[in-house]
Amino acid sequence: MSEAPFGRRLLEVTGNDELGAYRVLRVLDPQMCGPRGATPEPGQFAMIAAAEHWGGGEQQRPYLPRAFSIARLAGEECHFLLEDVGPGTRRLCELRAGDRLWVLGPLGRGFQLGGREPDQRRALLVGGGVGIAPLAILQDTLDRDTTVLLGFRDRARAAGAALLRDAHVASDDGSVGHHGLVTELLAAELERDPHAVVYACGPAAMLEGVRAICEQRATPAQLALEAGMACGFGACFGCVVARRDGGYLRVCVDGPVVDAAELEHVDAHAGAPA
Amino acid sequence: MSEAPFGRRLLEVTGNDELGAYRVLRVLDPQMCGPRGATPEPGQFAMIAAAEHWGGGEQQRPYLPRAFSIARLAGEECHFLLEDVGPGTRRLCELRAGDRLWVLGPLGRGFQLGGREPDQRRALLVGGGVGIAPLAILQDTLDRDTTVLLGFRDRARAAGAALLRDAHVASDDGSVGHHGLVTELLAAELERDPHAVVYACGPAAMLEGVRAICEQRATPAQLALEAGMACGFGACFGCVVARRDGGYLRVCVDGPVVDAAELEHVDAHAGAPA
Amino acid sequence: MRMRERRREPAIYAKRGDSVSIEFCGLTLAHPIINGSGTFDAIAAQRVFGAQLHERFPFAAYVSKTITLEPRAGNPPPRLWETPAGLINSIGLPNKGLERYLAEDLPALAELPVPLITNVMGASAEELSILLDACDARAEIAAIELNVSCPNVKTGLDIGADPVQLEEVMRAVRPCTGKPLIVKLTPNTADVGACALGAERGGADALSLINTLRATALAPRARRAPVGDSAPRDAAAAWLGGGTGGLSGPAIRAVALAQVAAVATRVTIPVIGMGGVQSVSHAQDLLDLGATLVAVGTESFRDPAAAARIAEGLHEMATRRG
Amino acid sequence: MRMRERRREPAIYAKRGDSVSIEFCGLTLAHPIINGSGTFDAIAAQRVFGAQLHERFPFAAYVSKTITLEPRAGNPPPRLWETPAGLINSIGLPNKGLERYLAEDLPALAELPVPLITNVMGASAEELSILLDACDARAEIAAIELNVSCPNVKTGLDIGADPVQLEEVMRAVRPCTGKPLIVKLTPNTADVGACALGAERGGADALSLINTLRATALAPRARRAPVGDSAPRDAAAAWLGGGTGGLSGPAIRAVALAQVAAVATRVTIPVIGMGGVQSVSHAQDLLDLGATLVAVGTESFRDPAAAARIAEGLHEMATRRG
Ligand SMILES: Cc1cc2nc3c(=O)[nH]c(=O)nc-3n(C[C@H](O)[C@H](O)[C@H](O)COP(=O)(O)OP(=O)(O)OC[C@H]3O[C@@H](n4cnc5c(N)ncnc54)[C@H](O)[C@@H]3O)c2cc1C
Ligand SMILES: Cc1cc2nc3c(=O)[nH]c(=O)nc-3n(C[C@H](O)[C@H](O)[C@H](O)COP(=O)(O)OP(=O)(O)OC[C@H]3O[C@@H](n4cnc5c(N)ncnc54)[C@H](O)[C@@H]3O)c2cc1C
Ligand SMILES: Cc1cc2nc3c(=O)[nH]c(=O)nc-3n(C[C@H](O)[C@H](O)[C@H](O)COP(=O)(O)O)c2cc1C
Ligand SMILES: Cc1cc2nc3c(=O)[nH]c(=O)nc-3n(C[C@H](O)[C@H](O)[C@H](O)COP(=O)(O)O)c2cc1C
Ligand code: FES
Ligand code: FES
Repeated sequence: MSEAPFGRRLLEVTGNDELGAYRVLRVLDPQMCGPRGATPEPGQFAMIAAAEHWGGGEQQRPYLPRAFSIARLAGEECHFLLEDVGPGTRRLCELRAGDRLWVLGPLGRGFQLGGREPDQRRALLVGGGVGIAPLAILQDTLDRDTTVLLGFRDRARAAGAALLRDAHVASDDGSVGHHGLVTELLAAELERDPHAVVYACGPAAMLEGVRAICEQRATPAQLALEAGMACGFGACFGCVVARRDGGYLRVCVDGPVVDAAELEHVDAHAGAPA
Repeated sequence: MSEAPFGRRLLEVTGNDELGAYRVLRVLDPQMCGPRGATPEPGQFAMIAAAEHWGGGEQQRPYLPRAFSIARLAGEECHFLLEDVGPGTRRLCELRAGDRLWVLGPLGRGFQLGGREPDQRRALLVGGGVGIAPLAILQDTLDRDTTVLLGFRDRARAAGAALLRDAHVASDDGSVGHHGLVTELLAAELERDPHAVVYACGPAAMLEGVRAICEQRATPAQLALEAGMACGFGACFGCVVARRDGGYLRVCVDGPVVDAAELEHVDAHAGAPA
Repeated sequence: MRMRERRREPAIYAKRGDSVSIEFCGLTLAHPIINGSGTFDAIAAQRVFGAQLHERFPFAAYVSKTITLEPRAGNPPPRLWETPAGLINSIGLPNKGLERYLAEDLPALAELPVPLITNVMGASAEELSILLDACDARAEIAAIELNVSCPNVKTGLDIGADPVQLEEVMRAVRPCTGKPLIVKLTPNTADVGACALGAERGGADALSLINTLRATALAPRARRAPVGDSAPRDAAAAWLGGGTGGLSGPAIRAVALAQVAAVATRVTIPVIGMGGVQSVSHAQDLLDLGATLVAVGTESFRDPAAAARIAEGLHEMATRRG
Repeated sequence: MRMRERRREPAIYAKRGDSVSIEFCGLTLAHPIINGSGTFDAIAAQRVFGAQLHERFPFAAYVSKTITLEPRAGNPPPRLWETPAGLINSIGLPNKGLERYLAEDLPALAELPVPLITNVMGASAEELSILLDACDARAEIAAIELNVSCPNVKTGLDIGADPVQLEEVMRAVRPCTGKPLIVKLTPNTADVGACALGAERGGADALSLINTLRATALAPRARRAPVGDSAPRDAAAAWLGGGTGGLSGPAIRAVALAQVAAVATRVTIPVIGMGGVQSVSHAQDLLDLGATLVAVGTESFRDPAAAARIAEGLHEMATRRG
């Protein structure tokens, strides 16, 4: 887990590009990216708020910053993948080059690479919806044989698959690729290569599917969880999910990436927007 | 007092032009202006809020709409004169053509023309700072001999005098016109024409000066007051100033224009931003 | 006639022609939205908006501003302070006093297209009895709301802040009137559920909450003595003419939801929920928690037609359902 | 050693070299800004921010999260709800319990560059005595804060919600420790000034307020059973795993100002003011009202360095003055 600079920092937006139903927000962040940067681990995230016009309006929200996976590092730019699901993401989707935003990070525990599983085993990257974000930087980082399986609700969202290379796509409505769930693609892959290891991020239902499949086959799996967060650095104890062995873990510091074995099941609140 | 449509209405900004230290916000409002409009009285005001990004940010304000004098009617356009003195006015100063805003009005009791004083008596329009706004529409309306006396803090603000015709200007710093207070110009004018009547709007200190001078000379004077407002239509009882004969009057419904004789003195909170 | 309604069964929406009507303490209301006392002056609004006000009157019943025995001028200005997503008011309950209210305002209020609820406040059971007797005698008044956020002259504590005190006062004044008697609870208390129970035991026909939260504000630094001067600062810095005031608006909605939930689960009489309601979904939340009616207060300041918008929205939902 | 400070004289800023230090209950603090209990986990923050945290540690004293006798897992998720300019938390006071806190956390917390204040909570005088005795025995603990927003096992009422009950409990537990004893009052009470006086009479060395306001939220409609279904709605609609929670942040600042003012004028012991503080001017407002220290809570979530920014700002003002 690479350290974050202490305190939020004011950064400038370099671009905000449409990608199907999503947007890719690009931010100039020399402290986190580039040669002199802290170079975050794949799976780490940042807490983000627009510097201007954050909150107010009829809903009087957002008030707190929002959590976003680091999707990619490009030179001194950091990329985030956004889906508009509420007032905070809507505001961030509005940002344009030159606008400023507050960023805290990199935060959390990312994917553990040279971990339990020997590096030569094939890596299956399984993502759903906007949850594909951390898999992009993971793919950039992994120098070994990887297979990418992504699931989306519809065609507009499936366009997000362009964020990764050589992705096999499934869609709920059959508009793109396999008509069905990405977990079906996963099961098939594991049939073909029972020795593969899994890195997954996506909606709770998908993560639970991945967890169950991998548990049944004793396949090592790391799941990037989500949870409503207030702080992102362990201060509020608000972002918990239940541990298998009782008690709770804080997604922001004990995760967001956890070993699937740590969970009895993936809670309905612990996933990305479906 | 002309009636207001019931309920706030969503209108479009047609322009927002710099005028020295101020801005002139132009709004398309067929219901209030133009042939089929309710045609407000000079001195009436409206409650205004930006439709987008009203509030939030570090201050989490504004929450309530803000009161602004109707400065001028031009076809179906209504003009407001803005001075940036806080989060609400700052936001309204940001608005550009095409942006939308909520408007309630016309509200309040305006200047009483053919009232106590016979129409042929000369009208002295005395304004200070952003308080000159209602005098512009008053000048447009009065079809008789008027003299305009305006006071400002400095040159940038004095540029606002362009809102009216043939204005005699005083400035606190002597950068424009008479070096001193507009009330000094008023005293001189009343020396010359003791039969003139006075219509004034401006900072509390200026209004109090006008009130005192007019009381001493028994000159009829109408003062357009200000007060912190929550509603603008008599609902909250928040906008009061003390009556001479005890009790309080609500600036939004009993005013904003009151006969100077109704007041013992002009309260420090009852004027325009200085 | 008094009617008891159990909260477990959600507010009944009886379709009457095109309108969604609701039963409350024996009154039949066109919809569940009313105003919070002191947040809408129907007489002033009539002068401002003219006939349109009656054509689209926002409230199913109209609640008057609090009336006291003697006239009150209210607090010196400033009376308002805007807070994050809220408003502090320190109005000080200005009103004409009972006599002039009945003589001057009641005739005009009787012209409104909806039933009239008169809100009264007194510092003792004696004072309250006089107020209730007087209201009971007037046919124009359909129901009475008791604002118990008033210091008891004897104890100094707000009458509504203590369950026992509230029950005693209610027992003493309840007999004064056969009209529906609503107790407007104070939120500034340790256990609002217990206070609600006290009011019910004392004979209340309904409860309304929440009133404003005690709050204050200091003047902007620009407007006061420089920080660090030796003078007692709090005195120098007070913004509100009345010293302290009450907080309302979206900022208190989450507190209102908790208190309405706590009360609705404790009592069997109907509850009027309010506090920061801005939208149909906010109103629906309070109804879901067991409120029979919902009052709109501060939001009416942002838009006098806000309550009409909300009532119309609820009506749509109900008719889509039914 | 106990020290009494009269609030009338504003907090003394003694210039020490380049720093602005302040006396509080016999402790010398570098500046008047500390953290609100439960809003900053210094151990977790150290893992996240590394050495920089100590280099620019934001707080002049560090207050621990509330510790209870037995370990607590806390409430099931969701634990958070964002409100207009505020946050509801329903964390449920998860903690390791006294024993493991002393064994595992105290050594790490003792490494912090500032004095440690341990916040404890108990449901009875007996429980509190055990907690205080244990803390009294540990040199690493500079002062103890009592979180009295806890239902009394005997009365069911929050220990801090009633002045008499609070004074009794304080008299019973005060002798357990010679360390400075701070009572963290509950804001959910009828007369916080009376509660403050009770705590002072009972032997408190200082008071801190405000804690969070009782609040709740319903799940977004999209996430629950359709409106109008017959099932008990409130149950279906609850968002927080714990049912209700506490409101904090800018939304409650105006309430905090009123309660701190009410308390500071009633007692002679020092007061720690908190509630929605986001900026130097918010902190200064509380100091102006008589607070000796100011705690930053929710704002640290938006920026972990917020308190440092505020302390630095106060320091600038003070040095510009002095
Ligand atoms: C570690 C992590 C990484 C993430 N990465 C990404 C990413 O890369 N891209 C991305 O688009 N998103 C990501 N998310 C999700 C993102 O943080 C949320 O979508 C965002 O916070 C939504 O905020 P909002 O204001 O747009 O919508 P909100 O309305 O605030 O939140 C949407 C959801 O939160 C709940 N909710 C609704 N109202 C409230 C309320 N008042 N208080 C609390 N909860 C409420 C509901 O379940 C609703 O569906 C990530 C989250 C985490 C924890
Ligand atoms: C009838 C009427 C007509 C007006 N006409 C005009 C006009 O034509 N042009 C124009 O520019 N202005 C006009 N004003 C003044 C204008 O309404 C105010 O300047 C505006 O409301 C300021 O809002 P703000 O958010 O910009 O600043 P705020 O900070 O909200 O208000 C500025 C002043 O209000 C006080 N204040 C500061 N904080 C608060 C708070 N939290 N709550 C309450 N008060 C606070 C202070 O005295 C401060 O100086 C008029 C006012 C009235 C009543
Ligand atoms: C300006 C103002 C004046 C009020 N006057 C009264 C009053 O006279 N009597 C009363 O019982 N409540 C009064 N209230 C409280 C409201 O009726 C209501 O309980 C409270 O504002 C919460 O609702 P809201 O957040 O929708 O405004 C007043 C509130 C405001 C904002
Ligand atoms: C997430 C969260 C957890 C909290 N936990 C505690 C706690 O364990 N003990 C306690 O006494 N107060 C606790 N509080 C209350 C804060 O210490 C503080 O009193 C309150 O939040 C008001 O300050 P603020 O508005 O600056 O946050 C907690 C507050 C929050 C938001
Ligand atoms: S988000 Fe605050 S502890 Fe995880
Ligand atoms: S602004 Fe509300 S009564 Fe005048």
